Amino acid sequence: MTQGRYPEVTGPAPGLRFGAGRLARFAKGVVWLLVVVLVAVSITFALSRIVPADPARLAAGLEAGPEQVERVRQDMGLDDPVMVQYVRYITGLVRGDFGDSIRTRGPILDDVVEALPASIELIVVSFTIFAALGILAGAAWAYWPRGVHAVLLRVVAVAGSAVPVFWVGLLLQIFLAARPDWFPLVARLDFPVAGNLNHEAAGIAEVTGAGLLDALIARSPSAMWEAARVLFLPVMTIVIHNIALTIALTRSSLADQLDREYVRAARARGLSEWRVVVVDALRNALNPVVTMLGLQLGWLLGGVVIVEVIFSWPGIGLYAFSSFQSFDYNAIMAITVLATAGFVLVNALVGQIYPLLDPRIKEAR
Amino acid sequence: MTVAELPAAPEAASRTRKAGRGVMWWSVATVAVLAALVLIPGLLAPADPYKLDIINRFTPPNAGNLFGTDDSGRDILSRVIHGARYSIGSAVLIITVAALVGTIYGSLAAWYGGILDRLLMRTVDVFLAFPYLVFAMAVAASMGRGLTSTIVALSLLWWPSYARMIRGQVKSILNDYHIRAAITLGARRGQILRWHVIPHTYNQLLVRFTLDIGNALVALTGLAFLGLGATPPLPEWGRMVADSKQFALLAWWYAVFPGIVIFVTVLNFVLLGEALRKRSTS
Amino acid sequence: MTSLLELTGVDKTFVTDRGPVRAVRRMSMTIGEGEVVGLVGESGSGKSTIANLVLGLEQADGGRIRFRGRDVGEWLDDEEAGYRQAVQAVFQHPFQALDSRKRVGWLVAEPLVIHRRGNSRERGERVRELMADVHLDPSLVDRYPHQLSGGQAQRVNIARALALEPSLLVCDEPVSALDVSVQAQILNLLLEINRERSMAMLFISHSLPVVRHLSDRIVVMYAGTAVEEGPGGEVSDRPTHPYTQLLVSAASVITGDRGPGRGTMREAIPSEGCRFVPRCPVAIDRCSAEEPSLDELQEGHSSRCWLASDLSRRGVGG
Amino acid sequence: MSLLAVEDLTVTYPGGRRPAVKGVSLEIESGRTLAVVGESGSGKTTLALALAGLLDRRARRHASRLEINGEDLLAAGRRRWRQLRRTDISFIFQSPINSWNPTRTMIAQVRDAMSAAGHAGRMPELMDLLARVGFEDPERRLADLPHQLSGGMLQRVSIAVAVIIEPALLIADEPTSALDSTVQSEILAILGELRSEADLAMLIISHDLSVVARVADDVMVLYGGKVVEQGARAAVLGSAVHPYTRGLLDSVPRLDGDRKILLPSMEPGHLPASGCPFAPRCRLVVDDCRRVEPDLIPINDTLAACPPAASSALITT
Repeated sequence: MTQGRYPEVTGPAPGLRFGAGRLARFAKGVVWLLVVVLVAVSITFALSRIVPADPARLAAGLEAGPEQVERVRQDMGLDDPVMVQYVRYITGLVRGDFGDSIRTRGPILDDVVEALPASIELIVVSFTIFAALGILAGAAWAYWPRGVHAVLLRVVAVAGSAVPVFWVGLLLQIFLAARPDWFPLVARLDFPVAGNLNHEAAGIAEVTGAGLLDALIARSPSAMWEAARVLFLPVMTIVIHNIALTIALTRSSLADQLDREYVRAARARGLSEWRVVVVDALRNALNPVVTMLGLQLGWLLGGVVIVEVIFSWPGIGLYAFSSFQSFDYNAIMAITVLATAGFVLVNALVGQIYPLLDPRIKEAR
Repeated sequence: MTVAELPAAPEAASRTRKAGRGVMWWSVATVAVLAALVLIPGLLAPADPYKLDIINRFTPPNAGNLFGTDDSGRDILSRVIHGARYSIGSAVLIITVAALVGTIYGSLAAWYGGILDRLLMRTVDVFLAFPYLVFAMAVAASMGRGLTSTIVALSLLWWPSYARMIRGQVKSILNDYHIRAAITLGARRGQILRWHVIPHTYNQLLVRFTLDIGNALVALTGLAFLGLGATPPLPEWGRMVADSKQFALLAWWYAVFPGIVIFVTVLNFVLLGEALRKRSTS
Repeated sequence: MTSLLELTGVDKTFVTDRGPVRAVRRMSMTIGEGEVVGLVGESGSGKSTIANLVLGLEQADGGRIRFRGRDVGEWLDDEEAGYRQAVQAVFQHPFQALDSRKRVGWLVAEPLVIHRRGNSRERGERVRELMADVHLDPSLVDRYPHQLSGGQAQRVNIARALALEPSLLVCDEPVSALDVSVQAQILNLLLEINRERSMAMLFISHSLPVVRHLSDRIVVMYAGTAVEEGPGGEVSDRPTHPYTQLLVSAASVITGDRGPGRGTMREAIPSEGCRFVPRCPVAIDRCSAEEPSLDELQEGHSSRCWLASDLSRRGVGG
Repeated sequence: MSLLAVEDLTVTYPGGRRPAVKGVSLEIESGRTLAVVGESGSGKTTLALALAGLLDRRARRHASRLEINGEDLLAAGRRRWRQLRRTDISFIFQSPINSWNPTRTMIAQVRDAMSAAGHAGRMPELMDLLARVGFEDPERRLADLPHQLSGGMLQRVSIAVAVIIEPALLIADEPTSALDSTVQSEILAILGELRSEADLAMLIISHDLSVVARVADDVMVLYGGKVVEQGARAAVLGSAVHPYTRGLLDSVPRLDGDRKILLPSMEPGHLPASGCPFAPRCRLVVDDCRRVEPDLIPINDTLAACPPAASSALITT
């Protein structure tokens, strides 16, 4: 029989090679990260060179004459052949140099480092809340499939995924911050500064730039309260939108596991419900949930833009948005590269969790 | 041997099936209404969506303007009706392109397997690794703002997920016993693909397609909210909500009504998708 | 008897994530025209791999498989349709072998369409004929597979296999997924087919009584190769290989005999010498050192055991 | 006194056209084995689960008597049943690979089971028992995941874990049907040995008459949720009168039977909504069978639910 007569149908899958080991897998992951980032850089670079707006024109300012613009163009190296610019950009990247921002006129890396803590705080807090709550609620729904809570959870699961995140943010603003002013409308208005909490007003020192963390370090309950209040609406916006998938997936996955024979067998051996449901079934059910959470965390790196814009949250998303508004192509490229790298890294980390949940998986992708 | 001894609970099943059918008919009816909005907005809208009337700006909802008026005094209801064409139309376009490209790509990878498969799927992985919103911003920034560039950006980013889904499906179908049976009967490649593989992908594809129209709508309006997408005065839904942002405290209806319409539309596609999924698995 | 199918020294190794597994080792056997050969062995003995090799679903790594004197691989490359018409199969899982989205009538007609037999009216006629042949109610043509019982589904599979009037039918565990009362019906049907059409069969099963009931000759497989081969009655009444003897005693009859006691449970298969040594009650030193060959004891009855002639004299449980 | 006594047990699943188990009564004494024979759809697994309190939450159970060790369990709650499963009732499932969590090591799961039963300190004893039933090097092999062990080895662990708590009742649902025939007979031999040592009552469920022949003292044949025949092993296997039992016995190919003849086989059929469940497939069927559900009556040496068989038995004897 010749090769390729039929599609690959029969026999066990060609084996994964043995002895590859941790190191080889790590190396493979690094290579993969580099490849993806390189592709992302190349595509965004190519795109940035067909931008209709002239970066030099923008950089020079509206009042600049043609000569001035030309000088700026030369300064920025924009008159070199595209390949030269590309190589220069890549070598810059390797040294950790993302170039200068046209808008803020400083090195982009500095801007990013300044904006990052606020975003990380927002993402970490929201992610922890919706992952934990979602898994809990989904598990409860799977275990007790009937009742008022089941109806409620179904509504949350279906509606949550259908509601546009920017609209949720706006509604929360209108109905929780504006009318009864329970929460601050926007984080703070004196952008750009690092941090999401007005540290000065809260009377604490700025250490990390993430308000909640700084308040914790300063051991100031009032500052913590203030930081939590600032966080509340944006976090809620992200949670409402993202929790739906977690609930739905946890529920269907756990319901599937609870139907398996080993669950019944464990009960037959007299194991307590807690052991059967949580130690055995829920652990097995978490596998697809973890995959999805990994993807969601990755998407959040980009998806946080909208929330930050709504609440003027001084993070990387708002920075990206402002850069985009002013055609600051260097900044946009830098953010694309960083977000892509972040996404790949997050998923590589998620890959490390699989073997813990299911030791049958040796080779994690 | 006697594995399936526990009978399913037919009564409960039939109850949920009936409820499922109710949801399905409701969704189908709503889709028909939406289709009408897309096709003949002019006949349905009470007013001209572009007509400025500065004197009557920010009129709260009343008998004449059910959804109120916006910052230029335009009738929000009429704008919403006319906007369906741009919002839903674009979402359908994006997903159709993505599904078509992805299906062909994924089937090729699964069918040929080996190095080609690995190469094709690695490319897909690269695409899936891009954070979509940031990437769409980059694309839109370079192609210039406007609905077209957003549609292009989202299509570019959406097809890989179809490629991956179809590849996984085709792969698993090819491992099914009925494919072996067809091979031993002497069926040729084309026949196997046509008779025994492709029809098995329809159900999931349809479910995914329906759900994704909703997802695309959310993505599209999200981008429009950031100023990526339809340019004024086009009455695209996301754009309307975006425009309302600065007047949120002044005219709540400006943000609320277009938002509700987006929400209901997306919800409807989600429900329809879920109903289709249930039907295909029962 | 002229030989229809001939396997000589066939090898097949699978690469798995736990290293290579030799599923079939230097396996030889023949099937004559119109003959039913039963292939019996436990799971993992390689018996289903033999079926897949004969059906061209897998490629052998070594040895030859010839059908009507011609190499099967060659035949499949040059003229696949011809080979497919001559060799058909019935698989273990009656439902999984049927495309769930097609109706019974379509499924039975499929082979006729593939091989362009007749026009659509003639095919309709033929489908009714075939369904009658396998005792299926003609009103079932419009059913989907999930609306059938296990026995009916397996009849549909058999009807499909018969449509092309093959000269060899490969049956891979065709009754092991069925209830006892249904199993008898399917066995009877296969027996009828063999008688009325003198169709040769390779009948694969893990159950010695089932194989014995249907087969002219029995081949016993252990760890990828044949360990005993002979006429059906001979092998089951006077087994000469210790493994066959174990199978015979395990298949204890219903009349109330309590069957054998338990042996030691060793499952490892050594890589040299006789593969059965760890489970063998009579193994001697030579067995671990040197693998016996499949030697003929009497006309048509061979055994792969150094002690075969002693064991055949002593009989079961000796 | 019987260890297990059940009267008129009926189990219904919501929406089922007919009960999965209907009006089953049985008794088992310590040291004896009752085999329940039935094919798919006969309700045998439901019966087994009902006796261990393991039924699905949606299932409805009715009985006029349900006693284990003299204790009335009709009103026992989930807590009591769990307690019983820790001390008095053990259960062995059909598929060895499916009865263990695929992602946890065997030793962890075995420890869970032992400490649930309050025997955490008896691990060494369990290892000895495992070695005795032919499980080589248990300390090392139990560190593996379930899929790394063979079906025969997994089933040995299941049996050892089931037996070591010294239960009064052991329920085995098709304990060997997923195994190869040679392994099957070894497992059956182990079960038989341990049962007689521990003097426990055993309920074994199978579709395979050769399994029944080997281990049972009494046999009960289930069809469509109803007992159609019951009696001592020799009587049921030797001189069964119910057409279904006869059909089952005849349709099994035997090593000592004739070769290449048609086996006597039963008509295919479905379960009717009323009357005798076997009526559509029966060769003795008369009009009454389709209307009235027959009760068990003594015919020859067994109890059988078949009036026509009774009359024909009278004629032949």
